[in-house]
Amino acid sequence: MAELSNAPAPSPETLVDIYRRMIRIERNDDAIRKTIRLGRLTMPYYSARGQEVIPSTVSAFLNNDDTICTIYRGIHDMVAKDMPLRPLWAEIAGRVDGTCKGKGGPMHLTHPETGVMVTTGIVGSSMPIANGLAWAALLDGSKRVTVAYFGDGASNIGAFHESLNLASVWKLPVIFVCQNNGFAEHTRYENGTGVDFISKRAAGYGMPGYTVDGNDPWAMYAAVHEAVARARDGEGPTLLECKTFRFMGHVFGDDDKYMTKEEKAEAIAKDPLPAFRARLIAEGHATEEQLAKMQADIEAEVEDAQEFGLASEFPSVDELRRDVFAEEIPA
Amino acid sequence: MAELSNAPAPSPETLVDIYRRMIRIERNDDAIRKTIRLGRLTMPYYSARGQEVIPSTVSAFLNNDDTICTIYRGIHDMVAKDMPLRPLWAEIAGRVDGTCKGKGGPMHLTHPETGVMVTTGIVGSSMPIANGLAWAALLDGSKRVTVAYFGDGASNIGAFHESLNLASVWKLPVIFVCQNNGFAEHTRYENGTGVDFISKRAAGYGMPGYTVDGNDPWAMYAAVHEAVARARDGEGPTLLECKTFRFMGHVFGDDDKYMTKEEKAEAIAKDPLPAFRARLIAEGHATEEQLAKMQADIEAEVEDAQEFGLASEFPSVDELRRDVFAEEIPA
Amino acid sequence: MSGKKMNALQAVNAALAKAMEQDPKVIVFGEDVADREGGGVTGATAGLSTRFGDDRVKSTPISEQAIIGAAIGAALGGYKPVAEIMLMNFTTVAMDMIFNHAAKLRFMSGGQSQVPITIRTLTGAGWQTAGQHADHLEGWFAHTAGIKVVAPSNPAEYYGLLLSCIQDPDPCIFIESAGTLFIPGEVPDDQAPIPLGKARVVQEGTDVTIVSWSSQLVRCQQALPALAEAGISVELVDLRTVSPWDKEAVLASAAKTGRVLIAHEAVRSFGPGAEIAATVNEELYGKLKAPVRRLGAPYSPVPFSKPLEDAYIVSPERVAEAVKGLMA
Amino acid sequence: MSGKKMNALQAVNAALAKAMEQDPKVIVFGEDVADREGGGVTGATAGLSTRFGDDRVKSTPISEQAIIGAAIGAALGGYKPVAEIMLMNFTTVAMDMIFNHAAKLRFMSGGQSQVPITIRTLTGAGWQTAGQHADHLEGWFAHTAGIKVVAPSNPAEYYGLLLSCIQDPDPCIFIESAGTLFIPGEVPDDQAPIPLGKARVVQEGTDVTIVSWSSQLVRCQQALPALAEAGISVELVDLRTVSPWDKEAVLASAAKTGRVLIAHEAVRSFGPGAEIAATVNEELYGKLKAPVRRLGAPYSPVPFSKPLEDAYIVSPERVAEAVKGLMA
Ligand SMILES: Cc1ncc(C[n+]2csc(CCOP(=O)(O)OP(=O)(O)O)c2C)c(N)n1
Ligand SMILES: Cc1ncc(C[n+]2csc(CCOP(=O)(O)OP(=O)(O)O)c2C)c(N)n1
Ligand SMILES: [Mg+2]
Ligand SMILES: [Mg+2]
Repeated sequence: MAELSNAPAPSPETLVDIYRRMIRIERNDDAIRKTIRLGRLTMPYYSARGQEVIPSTVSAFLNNDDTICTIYRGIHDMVAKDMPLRPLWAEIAGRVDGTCKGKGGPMHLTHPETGVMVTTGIVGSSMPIANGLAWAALLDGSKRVTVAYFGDGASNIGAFHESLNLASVWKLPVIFVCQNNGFAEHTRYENGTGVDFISKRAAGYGMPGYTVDGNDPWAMYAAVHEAVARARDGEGPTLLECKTFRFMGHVFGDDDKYMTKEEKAEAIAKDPLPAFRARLIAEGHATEEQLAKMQADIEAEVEDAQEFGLASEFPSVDELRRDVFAEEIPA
Repeated sequence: MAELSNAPAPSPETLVDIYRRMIRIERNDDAIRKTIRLGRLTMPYYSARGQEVIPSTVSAFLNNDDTICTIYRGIHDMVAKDMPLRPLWAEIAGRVDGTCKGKGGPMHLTHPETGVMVTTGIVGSSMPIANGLAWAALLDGSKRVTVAYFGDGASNIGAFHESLNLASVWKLPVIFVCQNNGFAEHTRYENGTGVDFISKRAAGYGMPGYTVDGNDPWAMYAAVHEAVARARDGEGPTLLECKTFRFMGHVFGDDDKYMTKEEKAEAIAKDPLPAFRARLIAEGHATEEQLAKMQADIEAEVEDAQEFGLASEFPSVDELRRDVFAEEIPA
Repeated sequence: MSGKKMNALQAVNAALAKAMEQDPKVIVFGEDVADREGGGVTGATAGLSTRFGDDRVKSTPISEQAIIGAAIGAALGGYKPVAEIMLMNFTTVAMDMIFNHAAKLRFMSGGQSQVPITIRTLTGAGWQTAGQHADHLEGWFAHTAGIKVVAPSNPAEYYGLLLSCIQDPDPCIFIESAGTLFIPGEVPDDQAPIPLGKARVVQEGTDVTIVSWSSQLVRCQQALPALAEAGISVELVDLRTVSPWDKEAVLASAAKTGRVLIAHEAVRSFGPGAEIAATVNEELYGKLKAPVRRLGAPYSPVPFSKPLEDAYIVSPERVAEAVKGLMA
Repeated sequence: MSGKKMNALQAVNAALAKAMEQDPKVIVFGEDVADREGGGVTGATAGLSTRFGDDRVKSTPISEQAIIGAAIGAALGGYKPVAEIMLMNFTTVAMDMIFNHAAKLRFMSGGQSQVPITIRTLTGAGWQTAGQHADHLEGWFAHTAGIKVVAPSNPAEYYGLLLSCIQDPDPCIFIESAGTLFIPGEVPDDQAPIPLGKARVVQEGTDVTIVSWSSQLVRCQQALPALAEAGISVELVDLRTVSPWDKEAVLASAAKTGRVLIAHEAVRSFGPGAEIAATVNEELYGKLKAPVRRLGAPYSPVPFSKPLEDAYIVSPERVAEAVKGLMA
């Protein structure tokens, strides 16, 4: 684990922007879970409630043409990247106005306009593909960066290793962001992972690796700042291990019996959202009214998206013959 | 990279035994290459000339029931493990008296009696299987250890990562022996590997890793001693990176154009075989006559094996229906 | 004959317990399978680690290559490993271990190595898990020399076939499919292992033979009432073992009825049904009353959207329609 | 029409150079492909990095998942990657990337993502490389929705089909097979891309249709003289693209001759020939003069020992025998 160099402090605007992304993630997640509970959406849903700080801080450094590859537990990453919510909702409802015409669903949302290039349900597979996007940026001579999101459990699969090594040898502008929520499905970190900090693996690829408090926007800011600067400056990849917790279990409906009530309660007590909000106000970066207004706007956006998504049509069965190849498969 | 703890020095008997294994490897390799050149054997052959010290020292610590999993460049590992040469020669000649009735060939030699459990042609695949053998030893409550041999290039493939992590989490009695000869086929170490020492990767799995001069029997002795002791004592796996060089290129017939003449000449000048022999005599561990006799015996053994192998019959084509399953496939 | 009503997952659980009880060399592992991790995400292994100990029932990291590698190695070391690959699509990350090693070691070693492993894996469309979680890949494994492919369709079959896979001296892939999982069925208390490679006649008939397995067999069964009503006498054959498959049973039934429909959930194109169709045509050339027909998924990844997923799956109605087509 | 005599590897080299010349988005990578590493272990990529630069022609670590992942990502970033997986058996370590991602991303993204990658890979028995280096797995890829499977058999075909694969907007796997590699052939200087999905009639005939591809096609060609001598008029169809396959061409030929033999190097059981046989039987039911026959490798891993390897491969003699059997 390397020590972080000195990084500039985030500006008030940036802090508020990070908060905006966080609350947008949280309000959207809340609405999705309510809608599932009401039986108006059926899908496997992997809530990232509790992990908002990570992609919100990362996204504050990204431009629209910077790209991300994320995972089944990745709707927060997309929302943080400012993916529009209407096609998001239509997609998770399996409707034709969805980002993927309803064909991909919540585990395969794709929205190139906002840089959401791949969402995958296969553990570890965001990383090898992210390398390719980063390589394309290099070949283009651009300064674009690519972020690969993945979980702590994913750091034990072969694709992680091959990806970090290739990125290092080729000096790719890619950032490997591990959202370490302490569990891989029902398996506790230490029962699947042979090392105390995933960031220690970075040394095995000759790249810097940092373990960061993934619930602390300031700590995240410093780490992402360095990683993005390295990538844009042609210095190659960085591994960020961001420690966090998922409040809702692995998948919607999970009974959490593999964790103790206490540890869960303790984690939820440290919910970064209200704490960050309070601090923004206390430090004078935003006012109560501003943040209330922001939240109301976001709630309206979410509600509109939900209505839009659920009102959209289902795709025609002809879609089974489309997009398999560029040319339609004959009936 | 951890520092090695103090290990006992090898006894004179052990040193001579290591030399015996080395010369047996070298004489056998020489005979194989001659026989191919004469057109009396056709097979893909991956000479390990130059890498003799590594498996010879490792094998000095292994019992018959300790197991190894090795690779296409692995005949030296088998010979070091005292696999009998007659069935070895019959196998590489594709004959029915071969270890595998001629069905496996030089890349898949198997000889459970001497602990040669798997020989594989897929880079990286010796490691996951070695874990299973080590796990079986644990479950049996035995002190058996398993050695997984592999190359430097193999340390960049996913199976390496998954295997070292699982071995660490399960504390398996396995030793990962990387024979780092500086090249993966035609690719130089540094052009494929993002780190200067493969042993540094061990820290990413919470296991000790050492870089050792793989041409120095004393250095190897100390490292293997520690790794085997750890494994037998239930302390789990160790990664040994043993630096060496392959004198004959990747595969028989390789024109070596990816390396410089100088580096090859320099490596060959450091051939550990004559140097070790001279030192054994100089330090009084063995006499010139003893070693000459040893070599003559080995040459006779090799010649006998070669004759045996080339005189053996080819298998019947019915063998295509045998050993696919335990039960023969009906004609 | 007394028995217990249970679903397929409970049958898997019971069979694993039985196998572990009978043979101390049987070990069970995979992601989340131990009770500390909740006994498996579907509960198929619940209670086993508590009962048989944490040494014999182990949760693993998310490392499918390492899982199958450990299974192979433990098998070479004398054990009978039952490894779980959570979903069949994830066998692709371990495909080298399965294809190049597990299936080939006995042959490549000239019979010295045996690899009596069982790979349990779940798959199947119907749960809107979309493109990467629901493929039926039995055709790939059937095309792989050296591994047996088993695909049961009701609880008693799950129980009996899983016991046989575990006892078998060769590698087996045991496919648990969504459409079969939660239909309760009686498992006799003394349910014996069901021999591999033997088909089962679910219903006898004289007009048309349907050959199917796994979830698609359930949907074929659901088509039977409508076909009976239409006056068509259907012989429904559950292949059970896709490879090596029971040629004799299929050909006997086909010879009797002269009309054959093969239905599976896997993609139709280059799918496992083609082998059966090609063989029936070859062996019964000139003796059939109608061309052999095949039903399978369209040439498409599994879609998410419900109406698309419904259309992707071969429904009982389409089975009935195809059978009627054969009679026309 | 002037041209050059070359072997298949030289044709691959020429096609890669042509594609890179025409389109700056074409990039080439894989283990040892750059000139620093000798330009590929077979020399197929020799000279390319020197000519087009080290950025566009890159050697990789031994990391097949990372190779295919990089290809997919670069494709999403607007490039046309040609990735080499040294041998087809090694596609199994990258199978997740190929099957769950490359083949599915267009569909799962509702058409937003395109993955115009070409995976070049070598395989085939005959070189005594034994069980883990010689499998013909085109059947697996043909059963995978979303990837095209191309298997040429002579230098001009290698050249023209590889150009088409690279230009194609979808993923293609391009199979280079041992039995085709060193037979020289004329490649016209202006050899155009050969359309994917279209078969080629190698020889017209009226008695029997042989459908084949890749190395096995070469062995079928070698059987032609003996068959001509025996007075049998053979129509030999080179499928070229195994998936999507040219149903029209095969059915037209089969309808003409009424007798069909399908021959491939892949294992016969559950192999790609079964799809073709099943389809011919289905579409030409009652119109054939003999049962459709299939030849392929036995249900066995590839053996090392020369006589076994010889027996493993379907020889020209066995092709001729099977054709004669169809006429009997
Ligand atoms: C290759 C593969 N193996 C197993 C799974 C099943 N699976 C889905 S999520 C998951 C846990 C992943 O844990 P982690 O990487 O920590 O991410 P998190 O879900 O905690 O965000 C597993 C095992 C999978 N999707 N892919
Ligand atoms: C998965 C896989 N990819 C590629 C190959 C082709 N290949 C055979 S040996 C080799 C180089 C291996 O290098 P290293 O691990 O250093 O071992 P060495 O040959 O130097 O002993 C390669 C790339 C293979 N056999 N398996
Ligand atoms: Mg996690
Ligand atoms: Mg090497």
